[in-house]
Amino acid sequence: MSMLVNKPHHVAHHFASEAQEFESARLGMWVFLVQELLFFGALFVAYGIFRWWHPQMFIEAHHYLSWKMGAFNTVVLIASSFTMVMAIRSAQVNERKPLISYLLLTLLFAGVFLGVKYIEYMEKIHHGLLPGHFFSAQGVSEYLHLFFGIYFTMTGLHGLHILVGMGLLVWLLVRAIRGEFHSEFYTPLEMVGLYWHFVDLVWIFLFPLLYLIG
Amino acid sequence: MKNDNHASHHVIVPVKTYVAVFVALLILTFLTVFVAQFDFGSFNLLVALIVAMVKASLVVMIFMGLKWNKSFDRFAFFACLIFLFIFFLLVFVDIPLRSYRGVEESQHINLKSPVKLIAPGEAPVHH
Amino acid sequence: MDTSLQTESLLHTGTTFFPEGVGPFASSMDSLFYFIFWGSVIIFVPLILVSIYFLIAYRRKRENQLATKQMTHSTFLELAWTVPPTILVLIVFVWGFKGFLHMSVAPLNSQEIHVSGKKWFWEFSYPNGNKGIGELVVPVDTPVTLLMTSEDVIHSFFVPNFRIKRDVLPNRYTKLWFEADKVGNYQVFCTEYCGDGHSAMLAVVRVLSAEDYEDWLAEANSGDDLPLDKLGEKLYTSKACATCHSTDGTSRVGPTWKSLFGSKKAFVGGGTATVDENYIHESIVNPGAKVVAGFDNVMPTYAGSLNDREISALIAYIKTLQ
Amino acid sequence: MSQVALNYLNATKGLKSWFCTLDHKRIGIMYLICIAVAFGLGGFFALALRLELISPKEILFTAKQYNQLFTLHGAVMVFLFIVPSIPASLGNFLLPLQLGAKDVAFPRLNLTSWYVYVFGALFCVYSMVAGAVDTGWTFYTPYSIDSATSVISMTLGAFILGFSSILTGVNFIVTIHKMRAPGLTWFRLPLMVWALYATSIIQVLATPVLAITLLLLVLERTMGIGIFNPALGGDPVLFQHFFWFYSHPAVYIMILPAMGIMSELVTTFCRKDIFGYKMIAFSSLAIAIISFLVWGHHLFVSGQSDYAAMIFSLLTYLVAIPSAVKVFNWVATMYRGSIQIKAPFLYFLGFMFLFCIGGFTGVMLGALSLDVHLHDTYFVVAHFHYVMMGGTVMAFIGGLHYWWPKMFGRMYNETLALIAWAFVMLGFNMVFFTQFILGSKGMPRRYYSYLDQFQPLHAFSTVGSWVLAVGFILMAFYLIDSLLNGKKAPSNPWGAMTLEWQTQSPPITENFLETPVVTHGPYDFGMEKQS
Ligand code: HEA
Ligand code: HEA
Ligand code: HEC
Ligand code: CUA
Ligand SMILES: [Cu+2]
Repeated sequence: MSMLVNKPHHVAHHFASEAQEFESARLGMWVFLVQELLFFGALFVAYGIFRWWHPQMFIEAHHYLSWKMGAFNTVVLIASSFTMVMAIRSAQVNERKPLISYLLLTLLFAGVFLGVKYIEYMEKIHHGLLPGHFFSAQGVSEYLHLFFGIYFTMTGLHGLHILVGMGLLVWLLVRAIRGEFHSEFYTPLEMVGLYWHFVDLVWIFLFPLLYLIG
Repeated sequence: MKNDNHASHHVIVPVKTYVAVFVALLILTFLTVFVAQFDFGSFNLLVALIVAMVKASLVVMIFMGLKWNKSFDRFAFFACLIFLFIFFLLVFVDIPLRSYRGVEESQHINLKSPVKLIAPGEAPVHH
Repeated sequence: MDTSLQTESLLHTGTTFFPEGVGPFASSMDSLFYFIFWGSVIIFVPLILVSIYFLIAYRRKRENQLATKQMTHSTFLELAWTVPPTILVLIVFVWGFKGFLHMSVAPLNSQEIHVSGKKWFWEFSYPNGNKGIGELVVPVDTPVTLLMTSEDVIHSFFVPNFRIKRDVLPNRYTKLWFEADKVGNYQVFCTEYCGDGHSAMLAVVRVLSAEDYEDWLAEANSGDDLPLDKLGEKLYTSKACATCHSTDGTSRVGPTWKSLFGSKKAFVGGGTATVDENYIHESIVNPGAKVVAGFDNVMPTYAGSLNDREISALIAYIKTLQ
Repeated sequence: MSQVALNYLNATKGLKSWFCTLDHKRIGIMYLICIAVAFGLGGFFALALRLELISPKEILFTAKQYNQLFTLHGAVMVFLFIVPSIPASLGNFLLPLQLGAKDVAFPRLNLTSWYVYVFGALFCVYSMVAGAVDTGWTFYTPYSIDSATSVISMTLGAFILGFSSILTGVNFIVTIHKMRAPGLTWFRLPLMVWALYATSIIQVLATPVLAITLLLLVLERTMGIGIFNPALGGDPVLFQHFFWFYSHPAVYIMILPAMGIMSELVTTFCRKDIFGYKMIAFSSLAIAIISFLVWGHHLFVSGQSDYAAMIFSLLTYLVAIPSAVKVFNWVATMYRGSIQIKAPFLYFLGFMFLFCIGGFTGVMLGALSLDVHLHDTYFVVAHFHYVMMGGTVMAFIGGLHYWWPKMFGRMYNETLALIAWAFVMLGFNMVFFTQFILGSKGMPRRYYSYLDQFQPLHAFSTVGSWVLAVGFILMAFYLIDSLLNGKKAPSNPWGAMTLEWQTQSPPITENFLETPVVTHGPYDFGMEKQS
């Protein structure tokens, strides 16, 4: 069946070998992730400063978040990371069908994550727990709105990364179905995988820092 | 294409490893939620961060493959963490050590807070 | 530039690079500056001379001539130009740090004056409850601490003669101290960019001798004897109206006062009014209520800064500007 | 000979072949054009604001318009001109050539970064027509939160330009790691490559922080997240920390590639191997790393803690040392060389002279107590023009003259180049040396109007800006003229040793007919003697 024939990969003209091409892509991805790390890092610095300033306010604020949803989403993201590595592994051992199903699963988990986030956001909007100008809720600390400024910026940017990741996953799926990934070539899979795990990584910190302040 | 270069960078990790990491991550997630029930005072943050860091290391080393990836990638990533740390450190040399002479620490003079204030005991309308 | 008081010249006094120094910080700071300056000259001039010598001595005479010697390292030289500069900059660091500490720790017996920066003028509140705009009056040879805050954006309080400067932040107090050892009028600038009137946000430090200072305290409620329109004219500069309003018809940040009284004004968001006493009163106490078309709502309120007599005086003065 | 007939400029024709090109050399040229336009625009704003300053009274502009002028001047010069200047134009053109590679590692990303740059530039231009910003290029809060001008489009523009810069940085790092020709070990790299490498590190590590800062500012204006807004409980000094965490390293984004060019110029025009190769290479890295530790020297009087001020001042001095090392090594390289004074070398000399003055005054600013007096006065303005204009722009122009024959295959008029250089040097010092005196005498910066006593110095400075402009216009004239009427350039007009000179001028699309194999260091002029 033509569907199952692996398409050979051609090394771009300016590279000497496939190894050079792969390593370049991977280094490029890591350097890009380093950039992402500082991008989010700055937000964590801001978080740290305001938490240092208003510890009581942070404790109050986190009660307005649902740790159950946060925990659920953490599990979902971890699962999606797992399916992502399994997808890459399937390509490495030339298993086309599992590759496609793992990619689909990853996409599904990403969707679930965003769905839960949507429910959480709607609830916050409903209660008026929003950044400064839109904040309209009651509270004990007069700095409460700051927490939600930080919360929405951090989770919003993280959500945006998930959204971009979903776009990339769809692109991978199309290429996987066309048979472009196999043991000899799976660079794009590996790169998106790195990105995806990084997004997971950010959430691993966001979850305890936003939902579990004790 | 089957040169040694090629082989060294394409490690195929056994499924067992991935599953083990997956399970470990789930357990650690449970652990964070669990320890959050207890009050360790100012250690709360530390405990939460330590668990998060263990989880992060698992993801970075196994899922992202830095354990087998001995190239410059690994150095780049860890070196960057140092820069992030510097950023934290130097901002924290400023803010907690500022002197607000004559005024109580971080007391604001003209705060236009949108929060509708209630007394600590009262339950807010939401939740 | 409208300043009521003539200040000491910055440019024509003092040394080549610095205005005349007044107070405890100037001498150490100026010597640090000249230390770095001459240090730099001692490094820079030989560096340039040596380069020029090389240019002449080793210039290429024919095409394709090669260098006479290829020399690529010398540990001695490398050390010679790494270690001494390091030592030099460390000396500079310690020197600068000491001076800085001196500036940040005010003597305990200092007199405290509150400073408030507003777009675009400085308001000073003295311990006895007096307030003044644009003019800080202090006795000579007495340490003074300024406790500063801003009502809107960041400003910065800078007195070149005293060599002091500090940002003035909203919602926070910053502190600055000095001790003027010479009677005179010294220029104050705002050195943090704060909008249209930034370069007009000036003030003067009037350093008075002990006796003059007593007299000044005594006649704090000066102006009682002046006729209203003359007092208004005085307030026009001393309360910093002049930063934004002209009396000759030119437009500054705010509308001119020339022919203001009795004119018809249109407002942002519709509505018109004829300028009368009540309108002017409202414009001073609650400037945001009616914003003149073509201008931004940037005028600060003077409620609390001006008493009734002073407002009447300003109205009387505006009436004379027909 | 077919070798001369075909090159990257004429290999394919038509606009499409340029706008869709993946050739790093063409992308470099496209950047060069954009950057020249940006410089012209920024220079135009500079001339306008200098003209207003000829008198303390209002002559051409209102206070608000003046504030918009210096903001646009600063923002255009920094974000549109100087940060991308050397890396994106000359760097892009040279890097693969100097590495003996066919292209950068990610040609498509390279083109993308150009489009991102143009896109960001469009935002900035839009912001200029839609109510030009008046916040100063530093966008300090809370002023930038309240300002009624088009802050959002300008910050978004700078945000997007930041991504262009990051993409270039990523591309260069990977290219240097992975695309070197056989035999080209790390210590055989030309020093320009080392400099670009160090620059890329800063671009990748610092720019994201600027991006998030500007994004937060946009959110601050639209939603009031409050982090930087004191009225909502935020801290404006935190904004300054964030801003300078990027913008201080950014000044080394500007100067490092310039220093790379200096190393190339001094070796070629002295026919000498560089003195202290490793010291220069490592000092680039040292500058890149230490530059992340000193941002607080812009905050000495801002109300940060005294401890922070102390640490930042100390670290500031550490970063001055590697610069010192480079300067001395360059002078030592001239010793017993065979020195040829051509236009690029004149700019080398100009750089040495002006950058040292800029650097020494930087040392004055780094001293805690002195900075209290000098902060936000014209002294700072003079300092940073001496390093940016006297340092980076001088090097950029020197590099442009040096590689011009390689880029376009034409020689320019040497005499006119000499005259233009004289005008630039004279004009520059007239404009900015005066400003040192103005500043330390107490004249604050960003002042639309000033005390009458300062007028003579200000007027002198303004006249200087016209001399400077004459120099640049002359330069624009003879460079454009050389494209049309210039003599054909040989492949190696200066007798340089690095790889880009070993291929034809202009190079073919794939750079080299066959991949070069490197057997010696980049400046091995001693080899010639033996052969
Ligand atoms: C290309 C850009 C560039 C470069 C390279 C530098 C280089 C340096 N800068 Fe500068 N700086 C700016 C661009 C740059 N700067 C800008 C844009 C601003 C203001 C931004 C704004 O507010 O709008 C600024 C502002 C600025 C300030 C803040 C001033 C203030 O606002 O109050 C300070 C303070 O420390 C400072 C210090 C230094 C130092 C110590 C160096 C050092 O790296 C210099 C090192 C070089 C030398 C020292 C000369 C060569 C050495 C020798 C010949 C050997 C002998 C030397 C010694 C013995 C010391 N700079
Ligand atoms: C790379 C950076 C750079 C460069 C090159 C310059 C170049 C110049 N700058 Fe400026 N400047 C800044 C960066 C730069 N500046 C910054 C960051 C600020 C701070 C802004 C702020 O406070 O927010 C500032 C502020 C600043 C001020 C202080 C304003 C104030 O505080 O009130 C002044 C005043 O004199 C000034 C003057 C000049 C002059 C006369 C030039 C001249 O050197 C310009 C010379 C250039 C020309 C004359 C152009 C002519 C060129 C052509 C005609 C080429 C033809 C075109 C093509 C081929 C397309 N600049
Ligand atoms: C920061 C600048 C600023 C200062 C200082 C300032 N004003 Fe104004 N003023 C304005 C502006 C802008 C307007 C027009 C907008 C408005 O009506 O609020 C205005 C309007 C007015 C008007 C109404 C004028 C008209 O044309 O209708 C009066 C009267 C007035 N100011 C009086 C004063 C007095 C008296 C002082 C000093 C005690 C003063 N202002 C100081 C900026 C200023
Ligand atoms: Cu107030 Cu500038
Ligand atoms: Cu700096």
